[in-house]
Amino acid sequence: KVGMITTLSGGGSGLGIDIRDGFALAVKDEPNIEIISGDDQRKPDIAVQLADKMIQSDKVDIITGIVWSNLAMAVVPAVVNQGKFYLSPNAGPSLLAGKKCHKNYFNIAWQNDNLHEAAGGYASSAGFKNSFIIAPNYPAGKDALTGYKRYFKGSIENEVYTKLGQTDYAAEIAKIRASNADSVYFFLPGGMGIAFIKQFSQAQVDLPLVGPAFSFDQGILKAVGKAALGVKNTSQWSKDIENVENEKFVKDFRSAYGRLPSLYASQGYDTGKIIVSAMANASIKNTDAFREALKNAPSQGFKSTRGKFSFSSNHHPIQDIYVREVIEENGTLTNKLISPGLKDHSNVYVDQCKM
Amino acid sequence: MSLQLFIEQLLNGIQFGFMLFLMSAGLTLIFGVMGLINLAHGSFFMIGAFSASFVAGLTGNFFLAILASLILPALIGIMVEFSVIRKLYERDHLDQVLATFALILIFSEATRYIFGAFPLFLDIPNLLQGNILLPGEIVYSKYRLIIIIIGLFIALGLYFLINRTLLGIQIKAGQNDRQMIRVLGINISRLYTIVFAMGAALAGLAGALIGAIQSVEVGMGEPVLILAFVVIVIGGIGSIKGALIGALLIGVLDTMARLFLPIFFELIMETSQALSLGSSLASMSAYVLMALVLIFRPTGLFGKK
Amino acid sequence: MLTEKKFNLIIVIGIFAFSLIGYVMNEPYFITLATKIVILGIAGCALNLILGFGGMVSFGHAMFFGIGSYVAAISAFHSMNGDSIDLIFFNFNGSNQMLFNWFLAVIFSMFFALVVGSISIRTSGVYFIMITLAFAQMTYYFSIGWTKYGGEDGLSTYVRNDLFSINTMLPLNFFIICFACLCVVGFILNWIINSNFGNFLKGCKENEEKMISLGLNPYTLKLTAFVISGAITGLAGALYVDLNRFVSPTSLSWQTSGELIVLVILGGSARLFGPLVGAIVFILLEQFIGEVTENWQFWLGLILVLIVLYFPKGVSGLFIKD
Amino acid sequence: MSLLEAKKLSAFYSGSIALSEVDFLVNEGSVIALMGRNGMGKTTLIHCVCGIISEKSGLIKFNSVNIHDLIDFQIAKLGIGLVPEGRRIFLNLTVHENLLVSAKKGEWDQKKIYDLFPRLLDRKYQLGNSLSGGEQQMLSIGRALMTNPKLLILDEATEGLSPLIQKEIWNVLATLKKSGLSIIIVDKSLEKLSTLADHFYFLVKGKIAWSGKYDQLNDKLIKSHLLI
Amino acid sequence: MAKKKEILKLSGINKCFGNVVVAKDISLAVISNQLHALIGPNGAGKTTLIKMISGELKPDQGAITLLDRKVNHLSEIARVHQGCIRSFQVSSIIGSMTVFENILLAVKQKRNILKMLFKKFQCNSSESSFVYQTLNQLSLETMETKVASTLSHGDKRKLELAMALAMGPKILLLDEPFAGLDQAESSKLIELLKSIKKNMPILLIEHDMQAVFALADIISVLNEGEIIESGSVEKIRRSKLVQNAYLGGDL
Ligand SMILES: Nc1ncnc2c1ncn2[C@@H]1O[C@H](COP(=O)(O)OP(=O)(O)OP(=O)(O)O)[C@@H](O)[C@H]1O
Ligand SMILES: Nc1ncnc2c1ncn2[C@@H]1O[C@H](COP(=O)(O)OP(=O)(O)OP(=O)(O)O)[C@@H](O)[C@H]1O
Ligand SMILES: [Mg+2]
Ligand SMILES: [Mg+2]
Repeated sequence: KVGMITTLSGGGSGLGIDIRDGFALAVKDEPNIEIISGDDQRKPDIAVQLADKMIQSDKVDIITGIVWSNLAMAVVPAVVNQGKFYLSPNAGPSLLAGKKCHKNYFNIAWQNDNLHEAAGGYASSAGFKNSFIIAPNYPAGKDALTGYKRYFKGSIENEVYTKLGQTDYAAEIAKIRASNADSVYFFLPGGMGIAFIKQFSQAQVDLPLVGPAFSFDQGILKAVGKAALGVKNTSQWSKDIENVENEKFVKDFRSAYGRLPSLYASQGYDTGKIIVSAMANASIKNTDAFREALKNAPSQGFKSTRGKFSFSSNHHPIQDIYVREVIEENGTLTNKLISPGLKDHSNVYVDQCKM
Repeated sequence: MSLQLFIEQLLNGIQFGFMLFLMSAGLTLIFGVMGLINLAHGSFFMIGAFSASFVAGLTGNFFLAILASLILPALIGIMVEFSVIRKLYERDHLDQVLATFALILIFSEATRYIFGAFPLFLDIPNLLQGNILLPGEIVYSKYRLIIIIIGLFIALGLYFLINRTLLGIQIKAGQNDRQMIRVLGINISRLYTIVFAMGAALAGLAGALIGAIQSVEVGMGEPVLILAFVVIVIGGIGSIKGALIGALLIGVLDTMARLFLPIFFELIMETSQALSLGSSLASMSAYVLMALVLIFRPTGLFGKK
Repeated sequence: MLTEKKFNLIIVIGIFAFSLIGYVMNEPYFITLATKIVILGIAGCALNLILGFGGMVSFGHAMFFGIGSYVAAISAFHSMNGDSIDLIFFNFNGSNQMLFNWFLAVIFSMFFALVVGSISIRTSGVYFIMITLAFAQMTYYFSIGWTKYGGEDGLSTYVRNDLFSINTMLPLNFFIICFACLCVVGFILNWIINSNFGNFLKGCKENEEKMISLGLNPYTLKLTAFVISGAITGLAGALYVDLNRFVSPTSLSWQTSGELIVLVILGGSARLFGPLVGAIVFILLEQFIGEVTENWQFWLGLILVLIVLYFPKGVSGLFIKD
Repeated sequence: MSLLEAKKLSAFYSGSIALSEVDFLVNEGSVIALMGRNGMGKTTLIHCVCGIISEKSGLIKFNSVNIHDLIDFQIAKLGIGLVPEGRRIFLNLTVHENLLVSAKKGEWDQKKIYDLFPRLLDRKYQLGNSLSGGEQQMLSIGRALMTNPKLLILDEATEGLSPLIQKEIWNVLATLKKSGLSIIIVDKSLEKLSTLADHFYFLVKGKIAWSGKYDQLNDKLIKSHLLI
Repeated sequence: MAKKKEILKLSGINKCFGNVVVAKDISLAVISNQLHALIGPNGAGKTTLIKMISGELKPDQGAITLLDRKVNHLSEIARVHQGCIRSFQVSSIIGSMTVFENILLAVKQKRNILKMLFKKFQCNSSESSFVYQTLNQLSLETMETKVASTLSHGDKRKLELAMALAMGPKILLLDEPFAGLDQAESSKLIELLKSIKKNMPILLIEHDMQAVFALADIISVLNEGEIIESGSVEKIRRSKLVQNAYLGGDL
């Protein structure tokens, strides 16, 4: 039994729905897997209560689904402390990768810093010398800019933290225009990013823009429009990664739901597949065996849609992170892989994790 | 920082202020003048943006889209007023809170049901793309200039409507003593319907105009709602002039705080802490301003006792 | 139709029975739901003291709820991590004792209620609504940026605090603890609203000018009520941390304040246990419609609208005879 | 011809009866006095006529239109002007706006009101809530006149006015009567009404205890209906 | 008779609202055992004067002395505690409470918050007899359990007065207590005030001349913020000035 706690209503529900759909697609043919799903309304307290319910009343064995770091921070401890597994299909806060890591917590997506690190790496290799970086003022925002700086070899022109939920960036953009930066990196999830990219393009500032995949995902590109064309972004997945698993996923997803899959859908899908694969090797009732099975799944039959995939010692992915560019393809905006970015990338918190 | 940039940022602040005013214009009418606590104001903002986006997608014409953003919210406003709000004027303010809270749920979910969970696309027309050069080498967005102009017009219009027309007087009278104004032969319910629809239309217009430079998504209205309340309260409930000045104050303060607080704190503490503290404080600036105003003027800047 | 006393009794017994049923049927989630109802009910009843009886619509009560939560969580967090807070005069090591953390939560929220109240109560009506909101939003943004305790990510305490030698992790035990708190709070609030103070407060809600001419100081009356209300809300916040083993800025957000108000109005303001009834209705609706349809918010909204339109005295007004 | 006619009019406040089976007639151009002790139902009767109370039974016709089921503003539009008990001017409007708010074209315009109450002209742009009690009362009368009604209803309209102004009001009412306006007056001063009113109704506990002309009154009647 | 004593004394009171003068160098005194009537045209400044005495408004100039103590600096509430009680021109009652509770509000102690918190809102026997006495004085006894907002206008006026009386004033400031009362009630109130003025001096504002002439020991006439005449009933009746400004001929 799997408990799927994700955001199905209100702002940001698109992400949750994709995760759920991707997951459902992956386990569609598994009679042994039953999904109990619940809407967390993007509220941590509701998410925890759902987790309690699923564990206590529905007696689920695994919980997954959470989109947001802050909800994960609330739910993961509650789940693993009750002896259940949590598989993260999105969100990888550093605390859970480092000090507060847990043997029953697996991350199938990325550690929060990963995409930003890749972006920093890309910026350096693209020859940018001086970046203007911007993120909202909350832990994930700070992690993001730290991650970027970790791999960016140039200097930082300016580092700006905006209000969470801010939607007007005229002042920040004016500041960018007036600066000497040669590139702009931004991490502004959701509507904030849409607003930023649109306004950035409307202001006709002539600087290259780099961001993490979140602001260029399939669901969001539609809303951003042509403003996003040509922007480079980093992602561990793209629909044009060439491997059998991915092609099948993209095809199945389109035929099942009538839309292009997103990053989140792929993560949900991988999460489902890894469970399926682990179940083939161990019984869920035997916690220790199942944990081993999960851990070894990448070498025992699990094939990720992203290609190479394995777990580091803190149960986070070791994977390639690509650089993509937004292009127009048959009238729709989508992403194209342009370079490999970081190879076999893990995370810096491995040492802090003592399981 | 150069003087030029400073002036540009000041303009940005003023521009942001006009945007805030645009968002709160509808609320000023419904809340400030009719005295109805309408939490669903943000929903009309959202509905405006969605209908504009839908029509723009269909016709490719931005001006038709704007028209839609006026008409659809107004129609829905009339429906809502008729079926729900109308029964609540005589009740406690609090019932209005609960009912309009429920309306938020209904509208958000219905919108999501119809348009899906992902943000929609709405962009400004080519005609208004790009910048113009203001005297002093200041680059300024055409579209934002238009927003300022529209904001000014709405301010003037509302001022005239409320202070210079019979309709305005009658609505104010109805706010003071509803029963009495009816006994004097005025169908206040109909007036309220009209005004409510106008308020909804203004909210919708704001949603469309601002949606074009932000993201059109479910739930986009709620932050607007709170800010709009803040603007109106700072200015003093019922005062259009107050709302405009309140909006400009917040706009400029917020922009300046965002720019200068981090810089200021960098002078006295370590950079990363300074950035974070500075922007934390900047996030609060609107609320700090409101608290300060209310401490010294418990009925807002231009509110009557 | 029942008298209010009987109705209150039925409600309280009903909640208890609900969780017992959950226990007997081995559905611990029922107990969790009941616990949540009780905790939000406590906060709602506290808000009702000033909103229903005192006419002060505080749109910032999440502030006290959140402060109560954070204080209790921080204390538990430090006790768990074994690091101490340096308070100049002494080092505070945190505590994992519920009683102590409740005490801290109550003291802190009381203090903040005193500060916020003494400023806010100078205004009235909508201005009061907004100034309380302003203070709550300030704490909200503060907590988001305060990375030491998790910022936006929130703070996990992993386990519940201890109370004597009770195993608080067992849902039923924790429910009973919260239930006892509810009973005590109910008793205190009932006493207050039937005291001279309570009636003067009701008078102030309607006609402050007159109360002044009767020799009463509305400011002190209202401030006292505000502080009491804040303190009890803080207690509810502390309990909520234990329920979730987690606290985050969400509990300080305006949505939380709004929900508390909704509970009060839904159940019936100016009734002792109106908000408790509101909590029952709201949480059960949310729960059960949520299981039936994905678009539950739509239906919830519709039901709420119908309730406002057709039950002007809230749900409890349906059952209580005046 | 009858302008207002009520038959078997009863009114209730949440079920309990406040007015029972009242028959009431106002002829065109006549002045009717409605008298009774405190709490006997005078205001209730007036509220029934104006449509403020909806819990009522019986028949009311105004200008040969059945107004029983009409709502307040519709009735008012037919030509009833009310000076309510307790003034109820719009406190958030200025004097000027209070007069304008429900004005209809006709004989009475702002100028005439200001001629009648020069004090109001002095206070033209002052807000209603800063007026003295008497000034509010004048405004309330002026506001009703500005609607140029066919039937003017005054519920204790002289309350709180100085003797001088009261006198003036009585004079104005006499003039109005001459000009053919129908008026219902609730007042406690029998003496003032004696010359003005054509017909008297005495209400006791929600019933018409006596009705007739001033000449038909005697001390005993007055004593038993108005004084005890 | 007890010695005459100035309970309340105003000297040189001035007050303007913008450029409207509502009090111009007003001096008057209310003496024990006496009823001092204040009359004058509408808008003369009578209510404003009461507001200044009770502390709701501050005079621009001048001294207010209550029981030989200057009270200018005292708050409204403090003055109530001194025993200076007013009634309102527009009935000001607690609409959602019953008549009985309204009066009980007036009777209960109000100084100590803690005591308020720990005492139930019920009356003990001494309070109860006092409440009923007040109800009887204003013939409200049959309405005891009625909710105040459902009272008729006249009954509300009586309740307003009853609350002021129930405060146990040392000096009573009444703003048009006769307005809205029927004739029978007026005569009763005249009798009541006659009897209580012996124990508590009264400052009475009234337009009902019958009542004023029946009750007043001294009348002051206010016009445009100025006292234009002051003296016995006879003197005022005969004054041409007063007749022109206020009475509109002989009454
Ligand atoms: N809203 C109400 N709810 C219940 N009862 C009411 C309401 N209004 C008036 N009453 C009752 O109806 C009766 C008649 O009241 P009404 O106001 O008509 O009296 P009135 O003759 O106008 O008296 P007054 O001279 O005091 O104005 C009174 O007993 C009063 O208590
Ligand atoms: N806040 C204010 N601003 C401006 N003018 C005011 C204010 N308050 C009162 N006034 C004016 O002061 C004058 C005196 O008012 P006050 O209420 O004292 O009159 P009054 O003598 O009690 O009259 P009445 O007998 O009609 O009640 C009035 O003309 C009134 O319009
Ligand atoms: Mg009456
Ligand atoms: Mg007066």
